[in-house]
Amino acid sequence: MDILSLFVVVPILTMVGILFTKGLKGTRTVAAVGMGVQLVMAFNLLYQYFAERAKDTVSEMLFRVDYLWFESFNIHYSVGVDGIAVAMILLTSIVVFAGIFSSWKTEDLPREFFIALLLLASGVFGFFISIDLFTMFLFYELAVIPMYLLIGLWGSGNKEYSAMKLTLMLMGGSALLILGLLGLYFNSAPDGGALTFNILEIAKVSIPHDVQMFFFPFLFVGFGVLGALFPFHTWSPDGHASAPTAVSMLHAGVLMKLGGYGCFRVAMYLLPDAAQEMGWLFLILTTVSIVYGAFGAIAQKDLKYINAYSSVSHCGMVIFALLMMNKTAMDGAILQMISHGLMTALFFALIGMIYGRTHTRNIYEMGGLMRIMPFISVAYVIAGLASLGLPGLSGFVAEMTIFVGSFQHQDVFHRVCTILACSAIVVTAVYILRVVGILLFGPVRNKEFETLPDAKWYEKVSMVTLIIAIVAIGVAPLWLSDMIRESLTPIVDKLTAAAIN
Amino acid sequence: MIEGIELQHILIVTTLMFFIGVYGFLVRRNLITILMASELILNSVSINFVVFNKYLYPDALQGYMFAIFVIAIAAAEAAVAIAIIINVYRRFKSVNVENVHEMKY
Amino acid sequence: MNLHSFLLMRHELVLIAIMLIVLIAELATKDNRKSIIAPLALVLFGIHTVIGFLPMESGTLFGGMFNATPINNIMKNILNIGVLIILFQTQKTFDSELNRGKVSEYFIVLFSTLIGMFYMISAGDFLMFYIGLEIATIPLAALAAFNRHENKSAEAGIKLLLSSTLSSGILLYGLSMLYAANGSLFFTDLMHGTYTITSLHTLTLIFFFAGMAFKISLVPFHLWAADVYEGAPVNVTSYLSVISKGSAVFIFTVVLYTVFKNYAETWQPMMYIIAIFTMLVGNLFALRQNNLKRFLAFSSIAQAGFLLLGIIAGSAVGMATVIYYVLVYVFSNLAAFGVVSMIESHTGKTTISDLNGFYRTNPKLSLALMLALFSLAGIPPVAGFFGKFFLFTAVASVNTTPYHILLLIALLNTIISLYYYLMPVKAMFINKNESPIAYFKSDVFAKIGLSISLTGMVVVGFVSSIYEEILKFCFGL
Amino acid sequence: MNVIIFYILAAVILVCSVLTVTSRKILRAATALMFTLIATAGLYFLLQVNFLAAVQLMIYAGGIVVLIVFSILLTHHMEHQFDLAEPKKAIPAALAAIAGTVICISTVLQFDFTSRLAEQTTAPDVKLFGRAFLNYGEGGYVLPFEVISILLLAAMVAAIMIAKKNKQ
Amino acid sequence: MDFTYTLAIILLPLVTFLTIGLLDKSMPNKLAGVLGTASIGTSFLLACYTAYQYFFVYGMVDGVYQKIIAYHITWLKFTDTLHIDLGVILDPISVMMLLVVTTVSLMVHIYSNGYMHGERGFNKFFSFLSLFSFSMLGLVVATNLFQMYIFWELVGVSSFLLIGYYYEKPSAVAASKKAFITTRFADLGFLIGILLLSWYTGTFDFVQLTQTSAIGTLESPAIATMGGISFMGLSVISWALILIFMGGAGKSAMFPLHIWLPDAMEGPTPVSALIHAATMVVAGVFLVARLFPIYAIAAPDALTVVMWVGAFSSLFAAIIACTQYDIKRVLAFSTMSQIGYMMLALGVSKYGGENGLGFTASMFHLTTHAMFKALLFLGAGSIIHAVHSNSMLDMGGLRKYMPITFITFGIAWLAICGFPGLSGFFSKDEILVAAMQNNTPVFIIAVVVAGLTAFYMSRLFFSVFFGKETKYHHTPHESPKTMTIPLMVLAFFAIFAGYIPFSKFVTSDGAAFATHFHWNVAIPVTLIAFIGMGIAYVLYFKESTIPTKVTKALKGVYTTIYNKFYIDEIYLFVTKKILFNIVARSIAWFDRHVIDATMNGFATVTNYVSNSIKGLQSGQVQKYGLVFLMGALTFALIFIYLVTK
Repeated sequence: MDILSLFVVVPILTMVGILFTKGLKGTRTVAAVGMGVQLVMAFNLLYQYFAERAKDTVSEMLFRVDYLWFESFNIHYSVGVDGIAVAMILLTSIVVFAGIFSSWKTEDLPREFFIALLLLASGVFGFFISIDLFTMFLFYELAVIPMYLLIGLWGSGNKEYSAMKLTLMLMGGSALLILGLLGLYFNSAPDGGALTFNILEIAKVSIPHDVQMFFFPFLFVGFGVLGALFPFHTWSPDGHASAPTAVSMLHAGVLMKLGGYGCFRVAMYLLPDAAQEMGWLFLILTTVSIVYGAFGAIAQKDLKYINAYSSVSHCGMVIFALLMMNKTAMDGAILQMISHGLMTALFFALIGMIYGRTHTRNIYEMGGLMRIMPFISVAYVIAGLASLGLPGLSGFVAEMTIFVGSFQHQDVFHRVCTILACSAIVVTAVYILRVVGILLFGPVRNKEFETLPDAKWYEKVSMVTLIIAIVAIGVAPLWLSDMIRESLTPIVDKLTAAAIN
Repeated sequence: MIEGIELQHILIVTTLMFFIGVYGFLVRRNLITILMASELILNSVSINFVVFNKYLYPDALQGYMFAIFVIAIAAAEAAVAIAIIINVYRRFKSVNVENVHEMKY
Repeated sequence: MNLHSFLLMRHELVLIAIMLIVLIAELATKDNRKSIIAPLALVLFGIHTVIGFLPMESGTLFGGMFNATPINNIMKNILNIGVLIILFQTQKTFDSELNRGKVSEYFIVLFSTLIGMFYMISAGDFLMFYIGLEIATIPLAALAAFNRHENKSAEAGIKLLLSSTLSSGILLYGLSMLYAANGSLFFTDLMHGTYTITSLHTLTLIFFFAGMAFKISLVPFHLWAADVYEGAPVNVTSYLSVISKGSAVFIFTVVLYTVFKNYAETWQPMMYIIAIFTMLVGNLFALRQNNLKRFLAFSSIAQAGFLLLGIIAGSAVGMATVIYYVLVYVFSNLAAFGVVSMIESHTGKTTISDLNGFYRTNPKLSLALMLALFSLAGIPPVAGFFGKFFLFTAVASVNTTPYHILLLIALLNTIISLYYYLMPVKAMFINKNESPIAYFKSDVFAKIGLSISLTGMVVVGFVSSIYEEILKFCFGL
Repeated sequence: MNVIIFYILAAVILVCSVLTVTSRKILRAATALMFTLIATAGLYFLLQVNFLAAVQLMIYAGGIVVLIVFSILLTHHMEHQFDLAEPKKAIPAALAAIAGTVICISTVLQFDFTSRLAEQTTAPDVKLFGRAFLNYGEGGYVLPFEVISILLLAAMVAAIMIAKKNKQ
Repeated sequence: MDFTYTLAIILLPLVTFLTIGLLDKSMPNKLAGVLGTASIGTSFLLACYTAYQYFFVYGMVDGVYQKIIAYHITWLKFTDTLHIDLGVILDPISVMMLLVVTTVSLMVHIYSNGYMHGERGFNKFFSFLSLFSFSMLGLVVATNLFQMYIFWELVGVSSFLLIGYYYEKPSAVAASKKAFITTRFADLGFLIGILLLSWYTGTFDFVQLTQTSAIGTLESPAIATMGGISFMGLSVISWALILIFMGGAGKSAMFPLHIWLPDAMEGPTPVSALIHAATMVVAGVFLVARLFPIYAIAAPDALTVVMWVGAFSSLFAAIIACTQYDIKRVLAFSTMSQIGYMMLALGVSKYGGENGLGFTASMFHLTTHAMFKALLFLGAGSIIHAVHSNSMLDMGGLRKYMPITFITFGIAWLAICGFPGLSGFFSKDEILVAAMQNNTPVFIIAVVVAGLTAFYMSRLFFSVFFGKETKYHHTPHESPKTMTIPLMVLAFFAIFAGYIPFSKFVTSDGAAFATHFHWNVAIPVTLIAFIGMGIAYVLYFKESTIPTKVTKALKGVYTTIYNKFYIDEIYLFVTKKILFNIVARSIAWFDRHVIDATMNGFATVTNYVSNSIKGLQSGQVQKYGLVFLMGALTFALIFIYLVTK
């Protein structure tokens, strides 16, 4: 078994393992062990990647494995990773690992819960390692669909509505995707020759201009829906609000990244001309998204809604930066994905813990939690600070890379958009501090909360894992940034070439 | 071939018969009369086959054969239909097709 | 006639033999021993299915009336598998007092319709085609009316029979004109004949289309389907929706691709419109159903609309994807029906709301149903995903804007369909229920049937050689 | 002569057809149907396809009509008069039928049959049919002949299956 | 000379922060205090050593103080040219700041051991103090704009954490929020400024940016380009620098971004002393000083903005300070006023040689101000510690109870008033001279402010230590040694810091020049200061009814001033009413009721259509037949007659 396929196989094996367990204890242990192994593997992959790059391996994707699958369609099971994928895999492993610990007390149907969660995870891993568009799409769908049950069954509040809405909207996105993918496929050999789903192969050909213009919106919006592109983001607040903790974590932390990842890896990389020409339109949308999400977050009372809108804003920034189409901005976009993935996962984990204790998510019903549960509160403050871009935490690195990169754009319009986007850092500070002020500080508003316990050990594991990751990136971002930047070269080159035409 | 009669004339007759049958099928209430209407339809078609064979392609028997098989099938159909109709009658105490609409929407 | 010819017709001949054996068994057994008939039929049919997979040559018999080609053979095998699964699911039906007396009749009629389909599939001219079609329809109406004690069953029977009469009348009218215009009813003659297409030709095409559209239940020729599916015994419904429809789709494709090859400019736009309406209407109606069978009926109407996407492509890939999808559909839909039939036979409950809380009591069945529905909705990792994706690929392969629009509409329809496919899932997993359907132990046959379906649903998707094997023998316009 | 006979037959066919679908008494409708079928047989005689005419008479007029009459007797009171079809139902149906007629006839008339009219050789006799039925080669019809027997068997069994009462 | 060891100055507090922060409650309070103090003490010693090494041994080359990059690594790469480096730059102002920061910080640490004794979050407090020290030190040694921005944010957050130290007190929470958001808003300008500047110049590096040629022009050609491009009447470089200054104005509480500073006094007093008086708030001044060559040479317009903002803030704050009763708020406005002074000094300065007097003066005043203002705050802390109130109305006649505090506070008072011989006198004098030489209106404002400063400080001093005899619940007593020793040390600096020949060390271009004492400025201004003190003496030294009368006479004006010209209310209106209620709420509403409703609308429409076509499936088999027929006929009609081939 090759090093990459293991990322899909291990979750599946873990699922199988869970089938043989009874009760919550066994289940969660197996899940934790499985994902622990996965985490170790992710770090090993990182190490291997650097080792390989140190050997001056120049190919775009490493650890390539390729099996022919459907011969007549030229569908392959083709995997390989570049620095970006490695980074995303690392992110996923961390978030999933933390997610398992956040769901340590899933009393209701634990086996099913963990299996669905792992299914989601294996879909995500599969997506990131895929080079073949078909397999990529397969994994994409595989990752999306367990959400329905996860939210519907273990969620809270208006969960059925939210689950359905989320699923349908995301599947709507993937419906657009299919059209786009097939468009790519059937134009992958304009000069004759075999059609292909292989991203690297398609990247080599130049797809006719009008074809690009036709299919680009489908692909971009298709992925954009998952990336919470305005105005297709409305599944996000409801979905996050209703989802159980670990699911919110995984969804906001990892699944939404599939959208952004797809946007550049597929839509922009393979259809560069269209990306250049239609970028402005989406740029407006994302700029709106950034500011709008941030303002939307200010007016919310529900913790999860606040975070969901904040995700809209942050994910908007991802796509925003991607559309700048230069290396720095795109580097920032990916850093932002990772950073947002980590901190939003942390946020949701914390919200879950708070909700689990107080049984409310309305910030006005709580207050002064800092004194009652200092560990959780401090973690919340850290997450908040990361979110508002405090140096030393991951958010800063990402945002600054984005801003500096975006501002490098030659076009004035793009720079104006950048300035508008920058303004989000203030609004972000406002809503983060608002929550911190109301929720954590101040006097204890509800006397019943006085006796609530602080974090348990498994919750601490979850939090600390994420915090370490956030701080690690925040303090030493260069290796990550360089790894990503290096891998962006072919993509940016293509986009640049398209810009010149 | 009937001397002095053009093919089209016969076709007009059969077509009329066909659509009279269709009309009957669509309008009559009694299941048995609907069945009769459908016999008209099949009958008109088998005339068509015979006439075409006769007028246009007398060298082979395709049309005639088809007509024969249509007749046979009509018989089989009628048999099954009547069995079901009787069953419907037992269940609904009526052979009015408009009463047979337990399932809809 | 020689042994060789018999070998070419072995599907049909073996089946006729089985029919006769069942008939003899009926006569030879005493009343209290009748319960062996159903298993006997099952075993015999199992043997038949296996025989179907033995290597076979291709050839033409009876002056071109019967074609044995590899693709026909594949199709028959697919149908065989489907029927086998249905037979597994049917066993339990005959435990009930009401049905015990009619076992052998049931099988004889069922097998005869299958024979009809086989002849239809292998037909080399329209006469055989028509006879096959009628054999596959008329006895089915009787099967639909099988439950003599239920109003709905009788209603289903009469509705199917009357509708099919009208439809075959129109089909016949078309065929007669086809004969008039071309002088032959043999496919090969029609295919190779040189003629200019007149409006009479177009009329024949349209009437033929309408007749087949009835069988496949395409909008607006579909209205019978839901009522019949709902009223018929559940196993008959699954037979109707899977086997009958599958065979019709196949022969429809073949005829369009051969006989009406030169009419493609007419039938493609027609199919374009019909496909859109079929998907849309099927979905919109499925949305509002609570009865599981009726729900599946509309779902299968919508599925037929998706199948058209493959046919419309007019290429070998199109045909292959259609057959492949039929195969996928056989497994998926039969799995769904299998669960529905188990629930119905054990509890008599038939609505989606009855499923509330079903997972808590019967997790395995729930999972099976969920997977089946996911497969129908086209969600990985089950085969439906592959099937749908390939159909979309087929239609996208035309690579012109109208077809992209068609694809887009189809894709949007998948979203609606996802919504209603999730409804039973929601009921089973999410909805709370004070008194859910209690745990029941399903009979071993039904379990085997379900396992075959589920295995098929997974294997067909991931094992690519199945698709490649089908594609090898397909042809385009 | 033939022409006159044809037109008489045609008139009978059409009039009786109309009666079949409009008569308010069911037995009368059945009778009209029978006359239609017999007239059809007459047409076949006129076309010199005697075998077919015989089949038509035996199976249709003889078999099917009798079957229908039986079923009428089983399910009806003879005196029962149907209500006239209500316009809400009849008018669309009539319009559709008329439209269909117009479309079909106009299409048929547009088609150039004249050039395809063939020289008439011999009229097909029973022998020819007999040979064809038992021939399995080119132009033979043994296969449909056998297959239709399956249908008839199946139909019979099916009818029994539905009609059959439980043993106990 | 290897200056790498300077890294330790910065990193020691970081290590302390992490140690105390992570161990938190498992560490005894005493140990945390000692550890914190020891580490900053070490930093202080190292800073002193560095200063010695830099100023007296290695720094000067060819008569010019060099910019020495003691250490640097690439922290994050944006492009090949744009990258964030973390490093240590040593030049006169950074070394000076190192000294100032470590000194004040050390004093505050020592002081806090006493002041915070017994507080529940004692360890937390020390860890935050260390964090702040780390951030501030990182800021002053920043080698490039972005490093500065990083530490800029870090000091912001430390300030946030420390202001909100009493997090259960709603007013403290509100104040910390306000401080952070206001400065954050300012930082937005800073950030955009950086982006703008870096976009043209392709670098963040201070050395590259401020490199000047021998003839006093900037070497970076890009800056000249920026000077050539005009946008809305100002050159782009001016815009960039004004935006950067916006960041500085935010941190340094310049009008109109000053609103957070008075509220920030909610934090513990040592924090006010360290962050909101001596160090962080002068970061803005430091920022302008850091980029001074560009301001002075390439963007005089921006420098004019700096000047006027400084001058206005200085006057504005001084006026408000005259009316406040909260002892810490008076000091806060005083701080704002004094920083305005420094800004003003920078604004009137030119680049190079003696023309850079304002620059030197500004830095000089920064240093002296740090000392006496820290002293004032710590003194105030000592008082508050004793009286348990912030209000001057609750105080009076404290000189008897707290002699050390009284004396040290007195020294600081005299220093800030510009009493001849004390540090404030010298630094202020230089500023006034620079102003006089360059801009008369500004000079006049500066003089007025000097008078006002003397007045309100005296008002404070008299009413606290003299004035009416207040009845105290507990007899106030002198603070413990840990608190008084820092007071004494700082008092020492407050007296003698003025005697440092600043123009020898810290000049705009690094080259030393000689300053002359301008009696023509010093004497009148000192007189004005005495007048201010005199008025205060009359009004507040003894209990008097005159202030009340004056207040009554000028009711409207007084209320306006007392309410800080209602600037807070305007902000509140804009943020609460407009941004929150109107913008945010309506966006939230729009999202739910328009966008989301549209998405839900698709579902509704689908359901509606589904419901309205249900009649098609009527259950009547004949209708099915009709539809069937119609369908076939329609297609026949379309494809035979309508579609012409």
